[in-house]
Amino acid sequence: MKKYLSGIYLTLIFGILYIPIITLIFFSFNSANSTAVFEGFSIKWYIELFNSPETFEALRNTLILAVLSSLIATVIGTAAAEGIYRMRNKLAKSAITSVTNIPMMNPDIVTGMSMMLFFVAVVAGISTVFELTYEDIGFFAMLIAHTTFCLPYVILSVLPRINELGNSLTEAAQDLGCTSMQAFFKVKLPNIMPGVISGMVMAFTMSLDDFVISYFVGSSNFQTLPLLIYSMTKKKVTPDMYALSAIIIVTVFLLLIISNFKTGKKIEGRRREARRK
Amino acid sequence: MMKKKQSIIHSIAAAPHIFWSVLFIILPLLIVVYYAFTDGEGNFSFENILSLGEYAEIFGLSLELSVIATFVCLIIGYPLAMIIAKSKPKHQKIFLMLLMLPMWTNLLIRTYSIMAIFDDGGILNSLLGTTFHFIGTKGAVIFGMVYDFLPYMVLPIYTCVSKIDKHMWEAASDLGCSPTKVLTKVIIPLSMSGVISGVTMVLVPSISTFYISQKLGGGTFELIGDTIERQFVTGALNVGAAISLVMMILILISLSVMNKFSDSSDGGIIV
Amino acid sequence: MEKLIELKGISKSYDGEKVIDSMNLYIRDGEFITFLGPSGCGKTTTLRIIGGFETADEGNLYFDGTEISNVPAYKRHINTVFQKYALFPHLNVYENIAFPLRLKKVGEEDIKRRVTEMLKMVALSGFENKSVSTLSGGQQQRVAIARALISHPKVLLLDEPLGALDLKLRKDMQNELKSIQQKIGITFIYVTHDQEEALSMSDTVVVIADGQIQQIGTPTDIYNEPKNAFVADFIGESNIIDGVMLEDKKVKFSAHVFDCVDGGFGKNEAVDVVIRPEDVDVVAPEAGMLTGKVTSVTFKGVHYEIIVDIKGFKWMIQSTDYVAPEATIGLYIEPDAIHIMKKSKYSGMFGDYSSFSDEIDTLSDADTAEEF
Amino acid sequence: MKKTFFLIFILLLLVSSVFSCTVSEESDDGEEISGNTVTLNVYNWGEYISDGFDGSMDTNAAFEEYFNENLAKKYGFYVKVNYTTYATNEEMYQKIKSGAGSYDIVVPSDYMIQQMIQNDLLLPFDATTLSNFSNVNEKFKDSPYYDPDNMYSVPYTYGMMGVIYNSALVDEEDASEKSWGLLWNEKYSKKILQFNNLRDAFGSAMYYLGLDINSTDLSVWHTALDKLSEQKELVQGYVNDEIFNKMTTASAAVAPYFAGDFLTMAYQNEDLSFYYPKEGTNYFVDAMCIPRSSRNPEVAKEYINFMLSEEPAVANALYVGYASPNDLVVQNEDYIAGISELHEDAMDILYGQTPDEVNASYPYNPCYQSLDTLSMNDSVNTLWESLKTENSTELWVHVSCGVIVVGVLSLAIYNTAIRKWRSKDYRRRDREIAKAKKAK
Repeated sequence: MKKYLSGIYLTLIFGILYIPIITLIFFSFNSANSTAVFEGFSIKWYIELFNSPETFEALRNTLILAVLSSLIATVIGTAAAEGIYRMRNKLAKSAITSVTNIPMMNPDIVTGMSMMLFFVAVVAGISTVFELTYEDIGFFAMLIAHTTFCLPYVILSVLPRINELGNSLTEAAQDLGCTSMQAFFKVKLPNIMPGVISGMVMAFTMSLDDFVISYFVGSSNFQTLPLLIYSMTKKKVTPDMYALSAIIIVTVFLLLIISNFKTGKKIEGRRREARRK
Repeated sequence: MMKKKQSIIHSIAAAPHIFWSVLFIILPLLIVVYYAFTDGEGNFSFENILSLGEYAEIFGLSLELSVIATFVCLIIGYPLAMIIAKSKPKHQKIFLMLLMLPMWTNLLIRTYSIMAIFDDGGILNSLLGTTFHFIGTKGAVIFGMVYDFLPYMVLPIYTCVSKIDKHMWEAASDLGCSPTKVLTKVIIPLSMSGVISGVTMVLVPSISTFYISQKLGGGTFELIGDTIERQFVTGALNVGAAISLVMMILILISLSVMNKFSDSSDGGIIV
Repeated sequence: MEKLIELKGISKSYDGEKVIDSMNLYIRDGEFITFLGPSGCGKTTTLRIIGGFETADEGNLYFDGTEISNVPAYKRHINTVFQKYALFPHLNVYENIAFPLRLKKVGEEDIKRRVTEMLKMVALSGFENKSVSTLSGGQQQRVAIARALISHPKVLLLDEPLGALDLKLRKDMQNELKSIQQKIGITFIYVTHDQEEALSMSDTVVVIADGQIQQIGTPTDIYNEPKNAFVADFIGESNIIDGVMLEDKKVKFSAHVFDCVDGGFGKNEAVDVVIRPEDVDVVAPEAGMLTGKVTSVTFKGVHYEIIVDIKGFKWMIQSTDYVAPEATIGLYIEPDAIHIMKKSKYSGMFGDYSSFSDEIDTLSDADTAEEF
Repeated sequence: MKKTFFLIFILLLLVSSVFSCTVSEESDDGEEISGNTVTLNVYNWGEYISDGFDGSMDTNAAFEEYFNENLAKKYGFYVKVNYTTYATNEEMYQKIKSGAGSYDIVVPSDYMIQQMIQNDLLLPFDATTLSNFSNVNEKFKDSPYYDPDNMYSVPYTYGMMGVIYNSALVDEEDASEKSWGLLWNEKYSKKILQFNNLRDAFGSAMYYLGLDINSTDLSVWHTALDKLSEQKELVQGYVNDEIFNKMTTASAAVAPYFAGDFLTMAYQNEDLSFYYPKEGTNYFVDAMCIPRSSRNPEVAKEYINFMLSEEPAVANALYVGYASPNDLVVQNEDYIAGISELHEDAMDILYGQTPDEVNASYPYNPCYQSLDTLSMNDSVNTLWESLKTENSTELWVHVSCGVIVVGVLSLAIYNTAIRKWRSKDYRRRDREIAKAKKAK
């Protein structure tokens, strides 16, 4: 009976989570230019999507920004987590962790606005020395802002893994002749990789969907997808954006099923072996 | 002496992060503090902070809605995390991915679809032939918050529960705990650190959302996020900065109180 | 001493593999019974079925005469001590031990008295406020025992509880467990793969292999009258040789006829002959019934362990006087030292002392396989 | 979970970059002569220019073509348009004012132009010198209040606010009065929508009461506020862009919005009809300007001049749907045919009555002036805030939140208390032992 119950609960919750997504995909095939009244079936919006370079450039910008910022955040975050783990005095440790959580705690508006003012001040300062406009550092400002608010997620997912791992492995590696650097990369990193990857994934998701901070910090020559969609609210969000979201969701969904289908086999195999021993 | 030198060398690893956070977290924060304590022309004044009294009610409402939303997230999220943690490893990965997937669509479009479904003339109403009024009420805002932040609640709890040793279940039932007692007496206390980090990850962002409340709340009431957004957009930086500064301090205090209760050092935040 | 627990035709399989093959067993009240067998032989699964953590595919389980296979674990008057102790990390020592009593809504004063008394019994007085993670392995084990016993269960299951302890501590814990069992007088069902523990602690030993009971009996029966080659080899050291029973009290093996005390086998019936290393006397080659070349001598303190190669079959002899390696010696065997067993599927698998454990055997097989 | 994400990243990145490269390749084909290319940063409202959707003309690409062919030689470089968008005047203003980004073209509304001129954010380029400026209708050229001598701006679109109502839900005689009163009619309680931005919401009340929308007397604003709070319990929601979905799905019956947008809504739902309220309504002009921070104002002037020529102007007017200040557009047959397709009397709605005729009975200037220039910004903001927070939060919110907080707190306190109580004896004993040891 219990198994049956949990099955229903699961489908209920995921159902509620996915009904809006299904509506979204449903409306992306709407022949009318409306996201509320369904007139007829047509792939007009997909065609429109594929011949508007502006949208795809926005998507490319978003992805480049998301991938780069999550990578940088992961590198700095993992190193920071290792550093924090090794730190001896409690005060420094708690200070750093609370500072790291500030971007997560602050409303996006505040982070965005303060970073914009900061960058403008920086540009003003530098341009007294040699000629520099906000345009030139536009992309980097966005990249820095995204990395900054992705960092907490990386650290919060890597630190517990490092705490769990303890020192035994790295000491064993050093005993076998690794320098401390090699020990970290050869032994510790592979073991905390799940944490690192999930941190990166979290960072990627955050950066992908951010609008507020990008709006304030972004410069004129780097428009990301969320900015494009949000600016449509002057008049009306047209279904071609629905089409784009539908494509992203469906591709990710299919990749998920395929890759899980493969790795699933492996895990099942390992479990049966373990039991037989 | 060796041990101490060793730990200093290793904590160098955190140096880039320290440098980064000082430059891009502390300095911008100082700017917020600067604006919070100056009026339009830049000379020092407490006037912004004092004028916060009138926003107390808005802040109260946002706090109330986010507390309710966090509670609903916990009630829905905890069993979900338990079920996922107890399912076969192959399925666990799929369930987690399915949970994270909606976060990849654009927040604005997701909110639009929710409105398209629940609006007075929306899909649900036209299917059922009823015209119950949901969009534009506080209930819709809570639904929006729960819809958007549920994954942040489930992931930390899932991490925590899946780390609990299998024997805990057996030991508890062996000593006479019925299944519900096993949960209340052993499993929930052990997963408390996951619950705390889950609650933090939902409560804090939901206090300062502004988009969900405007669209799903129908604009008939204002949350603190909307106020700050309007302040900043219409150029009244100082009051906006003052509000967010006070809010951040309040959040910091409530977080430290919550951590004191859970007395475990750090819950696994993400899977 | 009526039957407290009875297993009838219990069998269990994982992914189609039979882990327990229709087992019948009864356990008397107040008995210290041990399930002894190599790892993966189904002893732990049997214990978990009795404890209620797993349900058997077939057969039924009786407790005090009533069928309890669908009674959930928490309703059975059976408590368990786990190998890794399974103490609750979020509770201190006092609360861990008091946990079962709090479930039964026992009064605070009563709890305090019983917990202090239990702590005294396991020699952990004054540890109330300690957190379980700071305790040593032995201390954690004693807390687990105290926790399992405090609610006065009728049966206590122990799943290799001393596995993680060092030798000296394990010996003390064995005596302590034994004395606790005698003091309280309830049934202990003990699971281990360490035959010494089984022999020294239990009233009855159940030897299990491949999901089937090989033999049930007192430690002395098991040691002296092994039912088949597996039991003989698994309990203590024994040389197991193929022999032929000429007639009652006369057996022929290693091309030599011996007198023995056993009988009741068919004429010229092929049998397994078991000779304990300590029952063989080393004599001069000419005076010995058998002669062989010594391949290795190891000093074991109490005695020397001598491996002798007799016509290709390696015997182990334990004797107090030293023998030079490579020497040829004679062996003299008393009639009552020879024990005859029926052939079983385990015949021929054990008894040859070219190696001790199975793993090494498979290793050597692997080398030979490569040569071809 | 882990490996899959690597896979997903790389694939998504590849797919999108491949597409955008190939697609964008086609658009700047006029690249034969090598030579540096100047980027023209155009910053306009979202969905506010014809971008080649459904066969229409991509005016930005058309400008690049026009410039690269005829003017590249004269200027010595090619041009590439970089088109970014914003959702409200205020957001755009913050961006330009903070200097976080230099733009060459921006399209503010009339009141924002006035504010930007006052804050010296716009570059005077004397629109009259543009060759196509003559196409602009006279009434937009004789000293508009926001840019008296046409130094800073060239009108791009204009329009008036009106009341949209669903004829299936609203009785004919209520609508026939053609008054703002319909928005205050109890009969359609919870079916009325109101603007979610401060200026238009107050504007609707002020036009209705015949008050001066640019008054600097706070009491005028207070009377308007009382009118708005009177309307509050009838209002289903304060909306911006959600109005399209709410009106087309008949979730709401009455809403104030711009004439141009009414046409796109009506195209989807025939029941909708529209009227300009007799008490007068807001008349706005969005105009193209050049920010002072522009790095190539000359090219910007060419862009504005090009947008005034007939073909792009018609395409933009058709796409945006708002009225066009360009005479050539109003007389162009394709335009008239196209706009009437949306709604048969579209031309009458857009151009039937001139703003002056509509605002005949309105004594004051019907265009908004920036609250900043009237230095009324803070006070009106607080009024707007009080309107929003004035309603009482439903009881169930307070109760459920209280129950949750009390429940959680009491649970936590109860747990710690029990733990302290149960362990008090042996903790006291440990303390004594410790004290005794210390004493020794």
